Amino acid sequence: MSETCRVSVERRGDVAVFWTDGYINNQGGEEIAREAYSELDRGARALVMNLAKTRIVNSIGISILIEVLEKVMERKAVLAFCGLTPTIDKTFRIMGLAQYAAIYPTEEEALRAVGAAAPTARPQVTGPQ
Amino acid sequence: MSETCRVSVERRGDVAVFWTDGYINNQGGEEIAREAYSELDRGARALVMNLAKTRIVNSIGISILIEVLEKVMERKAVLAFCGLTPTIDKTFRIMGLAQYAAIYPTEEEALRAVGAAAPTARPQVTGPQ
Amino acid sequence: MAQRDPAPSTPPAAGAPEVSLTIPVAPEMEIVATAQADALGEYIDMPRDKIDEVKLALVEACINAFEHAQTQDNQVHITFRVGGRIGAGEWLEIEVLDRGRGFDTAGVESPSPQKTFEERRRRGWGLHIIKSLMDEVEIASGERGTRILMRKYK
Amino acid sequence: MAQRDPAPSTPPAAGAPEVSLTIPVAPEMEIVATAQADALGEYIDMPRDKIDEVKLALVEACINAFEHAQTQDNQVHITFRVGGRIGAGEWLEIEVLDRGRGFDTAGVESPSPQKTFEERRRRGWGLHIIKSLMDEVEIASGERGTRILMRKYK
Ligand SMILES: Nc1ncnc2c1ncn2[C@@H]1O[C@H](COP(=O)(O)OP(=O)(O)O)[C@@H](O)[C@H]1O
Ligand SMILES: Nc1ncnc2c1ncn2[C@@H]1O[C@H](COP(=O)(O)OP(=O)(O)O)[C@@H](O)[C@H]1O
Repeated sequence: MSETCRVSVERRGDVAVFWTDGYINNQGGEEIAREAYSELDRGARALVMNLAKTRIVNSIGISILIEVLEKVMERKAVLAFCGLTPTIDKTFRIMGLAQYAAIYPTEEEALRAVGAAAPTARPQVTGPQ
Repeated sequence: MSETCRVSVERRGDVAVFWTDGYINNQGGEEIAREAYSELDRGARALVMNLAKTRIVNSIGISILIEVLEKVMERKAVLAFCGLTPTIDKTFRIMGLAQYAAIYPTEEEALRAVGAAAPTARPQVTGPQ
Repeated sequence: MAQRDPAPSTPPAAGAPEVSLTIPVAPEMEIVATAQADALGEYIDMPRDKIDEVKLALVEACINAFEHAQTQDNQVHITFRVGGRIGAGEWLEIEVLDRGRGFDTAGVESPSPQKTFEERRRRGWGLHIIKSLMDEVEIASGERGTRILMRKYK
Repeated sequence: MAQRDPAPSTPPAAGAPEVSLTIPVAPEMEIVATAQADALGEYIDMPRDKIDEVKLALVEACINAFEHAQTQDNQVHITFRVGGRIGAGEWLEIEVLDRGRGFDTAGVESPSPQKTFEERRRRGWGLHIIKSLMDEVEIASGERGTRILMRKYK
Protein backbone atom coordinates (compact mmCIF):
# COMPACT_ATOMS: atom_id res chain seq x y z
CA MET A 1 0.00 0.00 0.00
CA SER A 2 1.31 3.22 -1.22
CA GLU A 3 0.48 5.41 1.68
CA THR A 4 2.53 3.44 4.16
CA CYS A 5 5.31 5.54 5.53
CA ARG A 6 8.87 4.84 4.43
CA VAL A 7 11.62 5.73 6.85
CA SER A 8 15.26 6.16 6.02
CA VAL A 9 18.02 6.96 8.49
CA GLU A 10 21.53 8.21 8.16
CA ARG A 11 24.14 8.63 10.82
CA ARG A 12 26.26 11.80 11.02
CA GLY A 13 28.65 11.13 13.86
CA ASP A 14 26.48 10.80 16.94
CA VAL A 15 23.46 12.39 15.29
CA ALA A 16 20.91 10.20 13.49
CA VAL A 17 18.87 11.89 10.78
CA PHE A 18 15.49 10.38 9.88
CA TRP A 19 13.48 11.09 6.73
CA THR A 20 9.92 9.95 6.55
CA ASP A 21 7.86 9.67 3.40
CA GLY A 22 4.11 9.20 3.62
CA TYR A 23 1.38 8.81 6.18
CA ILE A 24 2.46 8.25 9.79
CA ASN A 25 -0.11 6.07 11.56
CA ASN A 26 0.50 3.29 14.09
CA GLN A 27 2.56 1.31 11.58
CA GLY A 28 4.61 4.27 10.43
CA GLY A 29 5.09 5.37 14.05
CA GLU A 30 6.27 1.93 15.05
CA GLU A 31 8.69 1.80 12.15
CA ILE A 32 10.16 5.13 13.28
CA ALA A 33 10.30 3.93 16.90
CA ARG A 34 12.15 0.76 15.91
CA GLU A 35 14.77 2.74 14.03
CA ALA A 36 15.01 5.32 16.78
CA TYR A 37 15.62 2.74 19.51
CA SER A 38 18.26 1.06 17.41
CA GLU A 39 20.03 4.39 16.89
CA LEU A 40 19.88 5.14 20.62
CA ASP A 41 21.30 1.71 21.33
CA ARG A 42 24.10 2.49 18.92
CA GLY A 43 24.95 5.59 20.95
CA ALA A 44 23.14 8.39 19.09
CA ARG A 45 22.93 11.48 21.30
CA ALA A 46 20.55 13.35 19.00
CA LEU A 47 17.80 12.34 16.60
CA VAL A 48 16.69 14.76 13.90
CA MET A 49 13.45 13.83 12.16
CA ASN A 50 12.71 15.49 8.84
CA LEU A 51 9.00 15.03 8.08
CA ALA A 52 8.96 17.13 4.92
CA LYS A 53 7.53 14.29 2.82
CA THR A 54 4.79 13.48 5.29
CA ARG A 55 1.50 15.36 5.10
CA ILE A 56 -0.49 13.49 7.73
CA VAL A 57 0.48 12.20 11.15
CA ASN A 58 -2.51 10.81 13.01
CA SER A 59 -2.93 10.93 16.78
CA ILE A 60 -1.82 7.32 17.16
CA GLY A 61 1.33 8.10 15.20
CA ILE A 62 1.98 11.12 17.41
CA SER A 63 1.41 9.07 20.57
CA ILE A 64 4.18 6.75 19.38
CA LEU A 65 6.47 9.70 18.63
CA ILE A 66 5.81 10.86 22.19
CA GLU A 67 6.89 7.44 23.44
CA VAL A 68 10.09 7.82 21.42
CA LEU A 69 10.59 11.27 22.88
CA GLU A 70 10.28 9.91 26.40
CA LYS A 71 12.83 7.21 25.69
CA VAL A 72 15.14 9.84 24.18
CA MET A 73 14.84 11.99 27.31
CA GLU A 74 15.52 8.99 29.57
CA ARG A 75 18.75 8.47 27.69
CA LYS A 76 19.59 12.17 28.04
CA ALA A 77 19.57 12.47 24.26
CA VAL A 78 17.68 15.08 22.25
CA LEU A 79 15.00 14.91 19.60
CA ALA A 80 14.44 17.61 16.99
CA PHE A 81 11.83 17.79 14.24
CA CYS A 82 11.97 19.74 11.01
CA GLY A 83 10.09 20.09 7.75
CA LEU A 84 6.67 20.03 9.41
CA THR A 85 3.61 21.19 7.48
CA PRO A 86 1.60 23.85 9.32
CA THR A 87 -1.01 21.22 10.25
CA ILE A 88 1.54 18.79 11.69
CA ASP A 89 3.23 21.64 13.53
CA LYS A 90 -0.12 22.68 14.99
CA THR A 91 -0.94 19.15 16.12
CA PHE A 92 2.48 18.71 17.72
CA ARG A 93 1.88 21.91 19.67
CA ILE A 94 -1.64 20.89 20.71
CA MET A 95 -0.42 17.57 22.06
CA GLY A 96 2.54 19.12 23.86
CA LEU A 97 5.22 17.41 21.82
CA ALA A 98 6.59 20.86 21.04
CA GLN A 99 7.20 21.50 24.76
CA TYR A 100 9.73 18.69 25.02
CA ALA A 101 11.14 18.35 21.53
CA ALA A 102 12.63 21.14 19.46
CA ILE A 103 11.02 22.06 16.16
CA TYR A 104 13.00 23.77 13.41
CA PRO A 105 11.82 24.95 10.03
CA THR A 106 14.62 23.32 8.06
CA GLU A 107 16.87 20.32 8.41
CA GLU A 108 19.89 22.60 8.24
CA GLU A 109 18.73 24.58 11.26
CA ALA A 110 17.90 21.41 13.17
CA LEU A 111 21.31 19.93 12.45
CA ARG A 112 23.08 23.13 13.41
CA ALA A 113 21.10 23.30 16.64
CA VAL A 114 22.02 19.76 17.70
CA GLY A 115 25.62 20.35 16.63
CA ALA A 116 25.78 17.77 13.87
CA ALA A 117 28.56 17.45 11.34
CA ALA A 118 27.85 19.13 7.99
CA PRO A 119 25.20 17.25 6.03
CA THR A 120 26.29 14.94 3.27
CA ALA A 121 24.19 14.01 0.27
CA ARG A 122 20.78 12.86 1.29
CA PRO A 123 19.99 9.21 0.61
CA GLN A 124 17.28 8.37 -1.85
CA VAL A 125 13.93 7.79 -0.21
CA THR A 126 12.16 5.26 -2.36
CA GLY A 127 8.42 4.85 -2.67
CA PRO A 128 5.66 7.32 -3.31
CA GLN A 129 4.52 10.07 -0.94
CA MET B 1 -13.52 25.72 -9.28
CA SER B 2 -10.00 24.58 -9.24
CA GLU B 3 -10.14 21.97 -11.91
CA THR B 4 -11.26 24.37 -14.60
CA CYS B 5 -8.66 24.59 -17.29
CA ARG B 6 -6.57 27.76 -17.60
CA VAL B 7 -5.26 28.62 -21.01
CA SER B 8 -2.45 30.99 -21.78
CA VAL B 9 -1.24 31.93 -25.21
CA GLU B 10 1.90 33.56 -26.55
CA ARG B 11 2.69 34.64 -30.04
CA ARG B 12 6.07 33.86 -31.64
CA GLY B 13 5.89 35.50 -35.02
CA ASP B 14 3.13 33.70 -36.88
CA VAL B 15 3.10 30.76 -34.46
CA ALA B 16 0.78 30.84 -31.45
CA VAL B 17 1.79 28.70 -28.49
CA PHE B 18 -0.92 27.55 -26.08
CA TRP B 19 -0.36 26.21 -22.58
CA THR B 20 -3.23 24.54 -20.81
CA ASP B 21 -3.41 23.86 -17.11
CA GLY B 22 -6.07 21.53 -15.74
CA TYR B 23 -9.02 19.47 -16.88
CA ILE B 24 -10.18 19.98 -20.48
CA ASN B 25 -13.95 19.41 -20.67
CA ASN B 26 -16.53 21.34 -22.71
CA GLN B 27 -15.64 24.59 -20.91
CA GLY B 28 -11.91 24.14 -21.21
CA GLY B 29 -12.30 23.09 -24.83
CA GLU B 30 -14.39 26.15 -25.63
CA GLU B 31 -11.87 28.41 -23.95
CA ILE B 32 -9.12 26.92 -26.13
CA ALA B 33 -11.33 27.24 -29.23
CA ARG B 34 -12.01 30.92 -28.53
CA GLU B 35 -8.32 31.68 -28.20
CA ALA B 36 -7.47 29.57 -31.23
CA TYR B 37 -9.99 31.33 -33.48
CA SER B 38 -8.75 34.69 -32.36
CA GLU B 39 -5.16 33.70 -33.17
CA LEU B 40 -6.22 32.42 -36.59
CA ASP B 41 -8.03 35.70 -37.20
CA ARG B 42 -4.85 37.49 -36.26
CA GLY B 43 -2.99 35.58 -38.96
CA ALA B 44 -1.39 32.70 -37.09
CA ARG B 45 -0.24 30.02 -39.53
CA ALA B 46 0.56 27.46 -36.84
CA LEU B 47 -0.85 26.65 -33.40
CA VAL B 48 1.24 24.64 -30.95
CA MET B 49 -0.66 23.33 -27.92
CA ASN B 50 1.38 22.23 -24.95
CA LEU B 51 -0.88 20.11 -22.70
CA ALA B 52 1.82 19.14 -20.20
CA LYS B 53 -0.17 20.49 -17.27
CA THR B 54 -3.37 18.73 -18.25
CA ARG B 55 -3.95 15.17 -17.08
CA ILE B 56 -7.49 14.64 -18.36
CA VAL B 57 -9.19 15.62 -21.61
CA ASN B 58 -12.68 14.18 -21.85
CA SER B 59 -14.35 13.15 -25.10
CA ILE B 60 -16.34 16.39 -25.25
CA GLY B 61 -13.12 18.37 -24.86
CA ILE B 62 -11.52 16.34 -27.64
CA SER B 63 -14.54 16.83 -29.91
CA ILE B 64 -14.02 20.58 -29.54
CA LEU B 65 -10.30 20.24 -30.29
CA ILE B 66 -11.32 18.37 -33.44
CA GLU B 67 -13.53 21.30 -34.37
CA VAL B 68 -10.56 23.61 -33.89
CA LEU B 69 -8.42 21.31 -36.01
CA GLU B 70 -10.98 21.44 -38.82
CA LYS B 71 -11.02 25.22 -38.73
CA VAL B 72 -7.21 25.25 -38.73
CA MET B 73 -7.16 23.01 -41.81
CA GLU B 74 -9.72 25.18 -43.59
CA ARG B 75 -7.39 28.13 -43.10
CA LYS B 76 -4.44 26.05 -44.38
CA ALA B 77 -2.75 26.48 -41.03
CA VAL B 78 -1.28 23.68 -38.92
CA LEU B 79 -1.94 22.40 -35.43
CA ALA B 80 0.62 20.56 -33.33
CA PHE B 81 0.29 19.09 -29.86
CA CYS B 82 3.01 18.37 -27.34
CA GLY B 83 3.42 17.38 -23.70
CA LEU B 84 0.67 14.75 -23.85
CA THR B 85 0.40 12.15 -21.10
CA PRO B 86 0.31 8.58 -22.44
CA THR B 87 -3.44 8.44 -21.77
CA ILE B 88 -4.18 11.66 -23.65
CA ASP B 89 -1.92 10.54 -26.48
CA LYS B 90 -3.79 7.22 -26.64
CA THR B 91 -7.18 8.93 -26.72
CA PHE B 92 -6.07 11.35 -29.45
CA ARG B 93 -5.00 8.35 -31.51
CA ILE B 94 -8.22 6.45 -30.89
CA MET B 95 -10.33 9.39 -32.01
CA GLY B 96 -8.21 10.05 -35.06
CA LEU B 97 -6.96 13.47 -34.00
CA ALA B 98 -3.43 12.13 -34.45
CA GLN B 99 -4.11 11.49 -38.14
CA TYR B 100 -4.64 15.16 -38.89
CA ALA B 101 -2.65 16.98 -36.25
CA ALA B 102 1.00 16.41 -35.46
CA ILE B 103 1.99 15.22 -32.00
CA TYR B 104 5.47 15.86 -30.62
CA PRO B 105 6.92 14.80 -27.29
CA THR B 106 8.26 18.23 -26.36
CA GLU B 107 7.40 21.84 -27.04
CA GLU B 108 10.85 22.36 -28.48
CA GLU B 109 10.33 19.67 -31.08
CA ALA B 110 6.88 20.96 -31.94
CA LEU B 111 8.18 24.50 -32.37
CA ARG B 112 11.06 23.31 -34.48
CA ALA B 113 8.72 21.29 -36.65
CA VAL B 114 6.40 24.22 -37.35
CA GLY B 115 9.40 26.49 -37.92
CA ALA B 116 8.80 28.87 -35.05
CA ALA B 117 11.26 31.45 -33.80
CA ALA B 118 13.33 30.36 -30.78
CA PRO B 119 11.20 30.21 -27.64
CA THR B 120 11.31 33.09 -25.23
CA ALA B 121 10.61 32.83 -21.53
CA ARG B 122 7.35 31.08 -20.90
CA PRO B 123 4.59 33.19 -19.37
CA GLN B 124 3.38 32.34 -15.92
CA VAL B 125 0.34 30.09 -15.96
CA THR B 126 -1.66 30.98 -12.89
CA GLY B 127 -4.05 28.73 -11.09
CA PRO B 128 -3.75 25.22 -9.79
CA GLN B 129 -3.41 22.11 -11.93
CA MET C 1 -29.84 -1.74 -4.16
CA ALA C 2 -33.28 -0.86 -5.46
CA GLN C 3 -32.43 -1.54 -9.05
CA ARG C 4 -32.22 -5.12 -10.22
CA ASP C 5 -32.62 -4.81 -13.97
CA PRO C 6 -29.14 -4.17 -15.28
CA ALA C 7 -27.40 -7.05 -13.51
CA PRO C 8 -23.88 -7.80 -14.57
CA SER C 9 -23.22 -11.44 -15.36
CA THR C 10 -19.97 -11.57 -13.40
CA PRO C 11 -20.59 -12.08 -9.71
CA PRO C 12 -19.30 -9.30 -7.48
CA ALA C 13 -15.89 -10.15 -6.10
CA ALA C 14 -16.74 -11.43 -2.64
CA GLY C 15 -14.82 -9.95 0.25
CA ALA C 16 -12.99 -7.41 -1.87
CA PRO C 17 -12.70 -4.01 -0.18
CA GLU C 18 -15.51 -1.89 -1.50
CA VAL C 19 -15.83 1.87 -1.41
CA SER C 20 -19.00 3.50 -2.58
CA LEU C 21 -19.40 7.05 -3.65
CA THR C 22 -22.48 9.01 -4.62
CA ILE C 23 -22.01 12.26 -6.50
CA PRO C 24 -24.61 14.80 -7.55
CA VAL C 25 -25.28 15.50 -11.20
CA ALA C 26 -23.34 18.77 -11.32
CA PRO C 27 -20.50 20.22 -13.37
CA GLU C 28 -17.05 18.83 -12.58
CA MET C 29 -18.32 16.33 -10.04
CA GLU C 30 -16.84 13.70 -12.34
CA ILE C 31 -13.44 15.09 -11.43
CA VAL C 32 -14.25 14.92 -7.74
CA ALA C 33 -15.06 11.25 -8.32
CA THR C 34 -11.72 10.60 -9.99
CA ALA C 35 -9.99 11.45 -6.69
CA GLN C 36 -11.31 8.16 -5.37
CA ALA C 37 -10.01 6.22 -8.37
CA ASP C 38 -6.66 7.88 -7.78
CA ALA C 39 -6.60 6.94 -4.11
CA LEU C 40 -7.62 3.33 -4.73
CA GLY C 41 -5.25 3.00 -7.65
CA GLU C 42 -2.45 4.14 -5.36
CA TYR C 43 -3.71 1.80 -2.68
CA ILE C 44 -2.96 -1.16 -4.95
CA ASP C 45 0.17 0.52 -6.36
CA MET C 46 -1.27 0.69 -9.86
CA PRO C 47 1.10 2.52 -12.23
CA ARG C 48 0.29 6.19 -12.76
CA ASP C 49 -0.53 5.82 -16.46
CA LYS C 50 -3.03 3.07 -15.80
CA ILE C 51 -4.62 5.13 -13.06
CA ASP C 52 -4.99 7.94 -15.60
CA GLU C 53 -6.76 5.55 -17.97
CA VAL C 54 -9.14 4.45 -15.24
CA LYS C 55 -9.83 8.08 -14.36
CA LEU C 56 -10.71 8.99 -17.93
CA ALA C 57 -13.00 5.95 -18.26
CA LEU C 58 -14.71 7.01 -15.02
CA VAL C 59 -15.07 10.58 -16.29
CA GLU C 60 -16.70 9.32 -19.49
CA ALA C 61 -19.13 7.09 -17.60
CA CYS C 62 -20.09 9.95 -15.28
CA ILE C 63 -20.61 12.53 -17.99
CA ASN C 64 -22.76 10.06 -19.89
CA ALA C 65 -24.97 9.74 -16.84
CA PHE C 66 -24.97 13.54 -16.44
CA GLU C 67 -25.77 14.21 -20.10
CA HIS C 68 -28.04 11.40 -21.13
CA ALA C 69 -29.59 9.58 -18.19
CA GLN C 70 -32.11 12.18 -16.97
CA THR C 71 -32.00 10.70 -13.49
CA GLN C 72 -34.78 11.44 -11.05
CA ASP C 73 -32.51 11.36 -8.01
CA ASN C 74 -29.94 13.63 -9.64
CA GLN C 75 -27.19 11.33 -8.54
CA VAL C 76 -24.64 8.94 -9.90
CA HIS C 77 -23.72 5.98 -7.74
CA ILE C 78 -20.20 4.67 -8.02
CA THR C 79 -18.74 1.59 -6.38
CA PHE C 80 -15.03 0.92 -6.33
CA ARG C 81 -13.63 -2.52 -5.61
CA VAL C 82 -10.09 -3.71 -5.44
CA GLY C 83 -9.23 -7.38 -5.57
CA GLY C 84 -7.11 -10.13 -6.97
CA ARG C 85 -4.13 -11.73 -5.35
CA ILE C 86 -1.39 -9.35 -4.31
CA GLY C 87 1.37 -9.55 -6.88
CA ALA C 88 -0.81 -11.55 -9.28
CA GLY C 89 -3.71 -10.06 -11.14
CA GLU C 90 -4.66 -7.27 -8.77
CA TRP C 91 -7.38 -5.10 -10.19
CA LEU C 92 -9.49 -2.03 -9.61
CA GLU C 93 -13.13 -2.35 -10.57
CA ILE C 94 -15.57 0.53 -10.89
CA GLU C 95 -19.32 0.29 -11.21
CA VAL C 96 -21.12 3.43 -12.34
CA LEU C 97 -24.85 3.29 -11.87
CA ASP C 98 -27.53 5.81 -12.70
CA ARG C 99 -31.24 5.40 -12.09
CA GLY C 100 -32.04 7.16 -15.34
CA ARG C 101 -33.98 6.33 -18.45
CA GLY C 102 -31.49 3.87 -19.90
CA PHE C 103 -30.74 3.28 -23.55
CA ASP C 104 -30.55 0.52 -26.12
CA THR C 105 -26.95 -0.59 -25.85
CA ALA C 106 -27.20 -2.62 -29.05
CA GLY C 107 -28.42 0.41 -30.97
CA VAL C 108 -25.40 2.60 -30.33
CA GLU C 109 -23.47 3.18 -33.52
CA SER C 110 -19.72 2.68 -33.34
CA PRO C 111 -17.72 5.83 -33.87
CA SER C 112 -14.81 6.09 -36.28
CA PRO C 113 -12.27 8.78 -37.18
CA GLN C 114 -13.84 8.84 -40.64
CA LYS C 115 -17.32 9.68 -39.32
CA THR C 116 -15.76 12.16 -36.96
CA PHE C 117 -13.75 14.02 -39.58
CA GLU C 118 -15.56 13.45 -42.82
CA GLU C 119 -19.13 13.46 -41.62
CA ARG C 120 -18.38 15.88 -38.78
CA ARG C 121 -20.06 13.66 -36.20
CA ARG C 122 -17.59 14.42 -33.50
CA ARG C 123 -19.43 13.02 -30.51
CA GLY C 124 -20.27 9.41 -29.68
CA TRP C 125 -16.83 8.38 -28.45
CA GLY C 126 -17.48 7.96 -24.71
CA LEU C 127 -18.38 4.28 -24.58
CA HIS C 128 -15.70 3.41 -27.11
CA ILE C 129 -13.06 5.18 -25.01
CA ILE C 130 -14.21 3.34 -21.91
CA LYS C 131 -13.88 0.01 -23.70
CA SER C 132 -10.47 0.95 -25.08
CA LEU C 133 -9.01 2.04 -21.76
CA MET C 134 -10.38 -0.64 -19.43
CA ASP C 135 -9.57 -4.36 -19.55
CA GLU C 136 -13.12 -5.60 -18.99
CA VAL C 137 -16.34 -3.66 -19.51
CA GLU C 138 -19.94 -4.68 -19.12
CA ILE C 139 -22.82 -2.37 -19.86
CA ALA C 140 -26.33 -3.12 -18.75
CA SER C 141 -29.13 -0.67 -19.38
CA GLY C 142 -32.85 -0.79 -19.01
CA GLU C 143 -35.76 1.35 -18.00
CA ARG C 144 -34.53 1.46 -14.44
CA GLY C 145 -31.17 2.83 -15.37
CA THR C 146 -27.72 2.08 -16.59
CA ARG C 147 -24.87 0.25 -15.02
CA ILE C 148 -21.34 0.19 -16.35
CA LEU C 149 -19.02 -2.28 -14.72
CA MET C 150 -15.40 -1.91 -15.67
CA ARG C 151 -12.22 -3.44 -14.46
CA LYS C 152 -8.57 -2.69 -14.95
CA TYR C 153 -5.70 -4.97 -13.97
CA LYS C 154 -2.67 -3.45 -12.35
CA MET D 1 -30.70 6.73 6.43
CA ALA D 2 -31.71 4.01 8.86
CA GLN D 3 -30.26 5.70 11.90
CA ARG D 4 -32.18 8.50 13.48
CA ASP D 5 -30.76 8.69 16.98
CA PRO D 6 -27.74 10.91 16.70
CA ALA D 7 -29.40 13.80 14.92
CA PRO D 8 -27.42 16.99 14.62
CA SER D 9 -29.26 20.11 15.71
CA THR D 10 -28.20 22.14 12.70
CA PRO D 11 -30.37 21.43 9.68
CA PRO D 12 -28.54 20.05 6.68
CA ALA D 13 -27.63 22.77 4.25
CA ALA D 14 -30.40 22.49 1.69
CA GLY D 15 -29.37 22.28 -1.91
CA ALA D 16 -25.66 22.15 -1.15
CA PRO D 17 -23.81 19.70 -3.37
CA GLU D 18 -23.49 16.50 -1.42
CA VAL D 19 -21.11 13.64 -2.02
CA SER D 20 -21.40 10.49 0.01
CA LEU D 21 -18.74 7.92 0.51
CA THR D 22 -18.83 4.59 2.28
CA ILE D 23 -15.54 2.98 3.23
CA PRO D 24 -14.92 -0.42 4.78
CA VAL D 25 -13.36 -0.73 8.21
CA ALA D 26 -9.87 -1.63 6.99
CA PRO D 27 -6.35 -0.31 7.46
CA GLU D 28 -5.58 2.91 5.59
CA MET D 29 -9.10 3.32 4.24
CA GLU D 30 -9.12 6.59 6.19
CA ILE D 31 -6.46 7.83 3.76
CA VAL D 32 -8.54 6.73 0.80
CA ALA D 33 -11.36 8.83 2.28
CA THR D 34 -9.14 11.91 2.55
CA ALA D 35 -8.84 11.93 -1.25
CA GLN D 36 -12.44 13.07 -1.34
CA ALA D 37 -11.80 15.86 1.17
CA ASP D 38 -8.90 16.93 -0.98
CA ALA D 39 -10.97 16.99 -4.16
CA LEU D 40 -13.84 18.91 -2.57
CA GLY D 41 -11.48 21.30 -0.80
CA GLU D 42 -9.93 22.04 -4.19
CA TYR D 43 -13.38 22.33 -5.70
CA ILE D 44 -14.08 25.32 -3.43
CA ASP D 45 -10.48 26.56 -3.71
CA MET D 46 -9.83 26.05 -0.02
CA PRO D 47 -6.21 26.84 0.85
CA ARG D 48 -3.92 23.81 1.02
CA ASP D 49 -3.19 24.15 4.76
CA LYS D 50 -6.86 24.21 5.62
CA ILE D 51 -7.48 21.18 3.43
CA ASP D 52 -4.74 19.40 5.39
CA GLU D 53 -6.51 20.26 8.63
CA VAL D 54 -9.79 18.90 7.31
CA LYS D 55 -8.02 15.75 6.18
CA LEU D 56 -6.50 15.12 9.59
CA ALA D 57 -9.85 15.70 11.30
CA LEU D 58 -11.42 13.21 8.91
CA VAL D 59 -8.66 10.69 9.56
CA GLU D 60 -9.24 10.99 13.31
CA ALA D 61 -12.99 10.54 12.97
CA CYS D 62 -12.50 7.47 10.76
CA ILE D 63 -9.94 5.77 12.97
CA ASN D 64 -12.20 6.34 15.98
CA ALA D 65 -14.94 4.49 14.16
CA PHE D 66 -12.45 1.77 13.14
CA GLU D 67 -11.02 1.37 16.65
CA HIS D 68 -13.92 1.94 18.96
CA ALA D 69 -17.28 1.62 17.24
CA GLN D 70 -17.47 -2.15 16.71
CA THR D 71 -19.82 -1.65 13.79
CA GLN D 72 -21.93 -4.53 12.56
CA ASP D 73 -21.83 -3.43 8.94
CA ASN D 74 -18.05 -2.94 8.97
CA GLN D 75 -18.46 0.38 7.28
CA VAL D 76 -18.06 4.05 7.90
CA HIS D 77 -20.43 6.39 6.11
CA ILE D 78 -19.13 9.79 5.18
CA THR D 79 -21.05 12.67 3.66
CA PHE D 80 -19.32 15.72 2.24
CA ARG D 81 -21.16 18.96 1.64
CA VAL D 82 -19.95 22.22 0.28
CA GLY D 83 -21.92 25.39 0.69
CA GLY D 84 -21.99 29.04 1.57
CA ARG D 85 -22.00 31.94 -0.81
CA ILE D 86 -19.10 32.01 -3.24
CA GLY D 87 -16.57 34.50 -1.98
CA ALA D 88 -18.31 34.81 1.39
CA GLY D 89 -18.25 32.07 3.96
CA GLU D 90 -17.83 29.06 1.73
CA TRP D 91 -17.37 25.88 3.71
CA LEU D 92 -16.73 22.19 3.51
CA GLU D 93 -18.76 20.05 5.87
CA ILE D 94 -18.09 16.41 6.63
CA GLU D 95 -20.37 14.02 8.45
CA VAL D 96 -18.82 10.78 9.65
CA LEU D 97 -21.33 8.19 10.74
CA ASP D 98 -20.85 4.72 12.12
CA ARG D 99 -23.60 2.31 13.11
CA GLY D 100 -21.56 1.11 16.08
CA ARG D 101 -22.06 0.87 19.80
CA GLY D 102 -21.71 4.58 20.52
CA PHE D 103 -20.21 6.16 23.61
CA ASP D 104 -21.01 8.65 26.32
CA THR D 105 -19.73 11.89 24.85
CA ALA D 106 -20.02 13.70 28.18
CA GLY D 107 -17.88 11.09 29.86
CA VAL D 108 -14.81 11.53 27.70
CA GLU D 109 -11.99 13.03 29.72
CA SER D 110 -10.17 15.96 28.13
CA PRO D 111 -6.57 15.24 27.28
CA SER D 112 -3.68 17.51 28.24
CA PRO D 113 0.07 17.55 27.59
CA GLN D 114 0.53 17.02 31.32
CA LYS D 115 -1.49 13.80 31.37
CA THR D 116 0.23 12.73 28.20
CA PHE D 117 3.76 13.29 29.43
CA GLU D 118 3.57 12.99 33.19
CA GLU D 119 0.95 10.30 33.53
CA ARG D 120 1.95 8.63 30.27
CA ARG D 121 -1.61 8.57 28.99
CA ARG D 122 -0.69 9.27 25.43
CA ARG D 123 -3.94 8.42 23.71
CA GLY D 124 -7.27 10.22 23.91
CA TRP D 125 -6.42 13.12 21.60
CA GLY D 126 -8.57 12.31 18.57
CA LEU D 127 -11.72 14.23 19.44
CA HIS D 128 -9.72 17.14 20.80
CA ILE D 129 -7.74 17.38 17.57
CA ILE D 130 -10.94 17.31 15.53
CA LYS D 131 -12.35 20.18 17.59
CA SER D 132 -9.11 22.14 17.31
CA LEU D 133 -8.81 21.82 13.57
CA MET D 134 -12.40 22.33 12.47
CA ASP D 135 -14.46 25.49 12.89
CA GLU D 136 -17.67 23.79 14.01
CA VAL D 137 -18.03 20.30 15.42
CA GLU D 138 -21.06 18.43 16.68
CA ILE D 139 -20.88 14.95 18.09
CA ALA D 140 -23.95 12.84 18.62
CA SER D 141 -23.67 9.30 19.89
CA GLY D 142 -26.14 6.72 21.06
CA GLU D 143 -26.77 3.04 20.94
CA ARG D 144 -27.36 3.18 17.21
CA GLY D 145 -24.04 4.72 16.47
CA THR D 146 -22.00 7.86 16.35
CA ARG D 147 -22.21 10.85 14.10
CA ILE D 148 -19.61 13.57 13.91
CA LEU D 149 -20.59 16.63 11.94
CA MET D 150 -17.78 19.05 11.29
CA ARG D 151 -17.42 22.12 9.21
CA LYS D 152 -14.52 24.23 8.05
CA TYR D 153 -14.79 27.64 6.44
CA LYS D 154 -12.56 28.40 3.49
N1 LIG E 1 -25.93 6.59 -18.82
C1 LIG E 1 -26.64 6.71 -19.96
N2 LIG E 1 -27.98 6.89 -19.92
C2 LIG E 1 -28.68 7.02 -21.07
N3 LIG E 1 -28.12 6.97 -22.29
C3 LIG E 1 -26.80 6.80 -22.40
C4 LIG E 1 -25.98 6.65 -21.25
N4 LIG E 1 -24.71 6.47 -21.67
C5 LIG E 1 -24.73 6.50 -23.00
N5 LIG E 1 -25.99 6.69 -23.46
C6 LIG E 1 -26.41 6.73 -24.88
O1 LIG E 1 -25.38 6.19 -25.69
C7 LIG E 1 -24.93 7.15 -26.65
C8 LIG E 1 -23.43 7.01 -26.88
O2 LIG E 1 -22.72 7.43 -25.74
P1 LIG E 1 -21.18 7.81 -25.84
O3 LIG E 1 -20.48 6.75 -26.60
O4 LIG E 1 -20.67 8.05 -24.50
O5 LIG E 1 -21.12 9.15 -26.72
P2 LIG E 1 -21.76 10.59 -26.45
O6 LIG E 1 -22.01 10.74 -24.98
O7 LIG E 1 -20.75 11.53 -26.99
O8 LIG E 1 -23.04 10.61 -27.26
C9 LIG E 1 -25.34 8.49 -26.08
O9 LIG E 1 -25.52 9.45 -27.08
C10 LIG E 1 -26.64 8.14 -25.38
O10 LIG E 1 -27.72 8.10 -26.27
N1 LIG F 1 -16.93 6.38 16.86
C1 LIG F 1 -16.80 6.01 18.16
N2 LIG F 1 -17.49 4.94 18.63
C2 LIG F 1 -17.37 4.56 19.91
N3 LIG F 1 -16.58 5.18 20.81
C3 LIG F 1 -15.88 6.25 20.40
C4 LIG F 1 -15.95 6.72 19.07
N4 LIG F 1 -15.15 7.81 18.96
C5 LIG F 1 -14.61 8.00 20.17
N5 LIG F 1 -15.04 7.08 21.06
C6 LIG F 1 -14.70 7.00 22.50
O1 LIG F 1 -14.14 8.24 22.89
C7 LIG F 1 -12.82 8.05 23.41
C8 LIG F 1 -11.94 9.21 23.05
O2 LIG F 1 -11.67 9.23 21.66
P1 LIG F 1 -10.44 10.06 21.10
O3 LIG F 1 -10.46 11.41 21.68
O4 LIG F 1 -10.50 10.00 19.63
O5 LIG F 1 -9.14 9.31 21.61
P2 LIG F 1 -8.62 7.81 21.38
O6 LIG F 1 -9.25 7.29 20.14
O7 LIG F 1 -7.15 7.98 21.28
O8 LIG F 1 -9.03 7.05 22.62
C9 LIG F 1 -12.36 6.72 22.84
O9 LIG F 1 -11.40 6.11 23.64
C10 LIG F 1 -13.66 5.94 22.77
O10 LIG F 1 -13.98 5.39 24.03
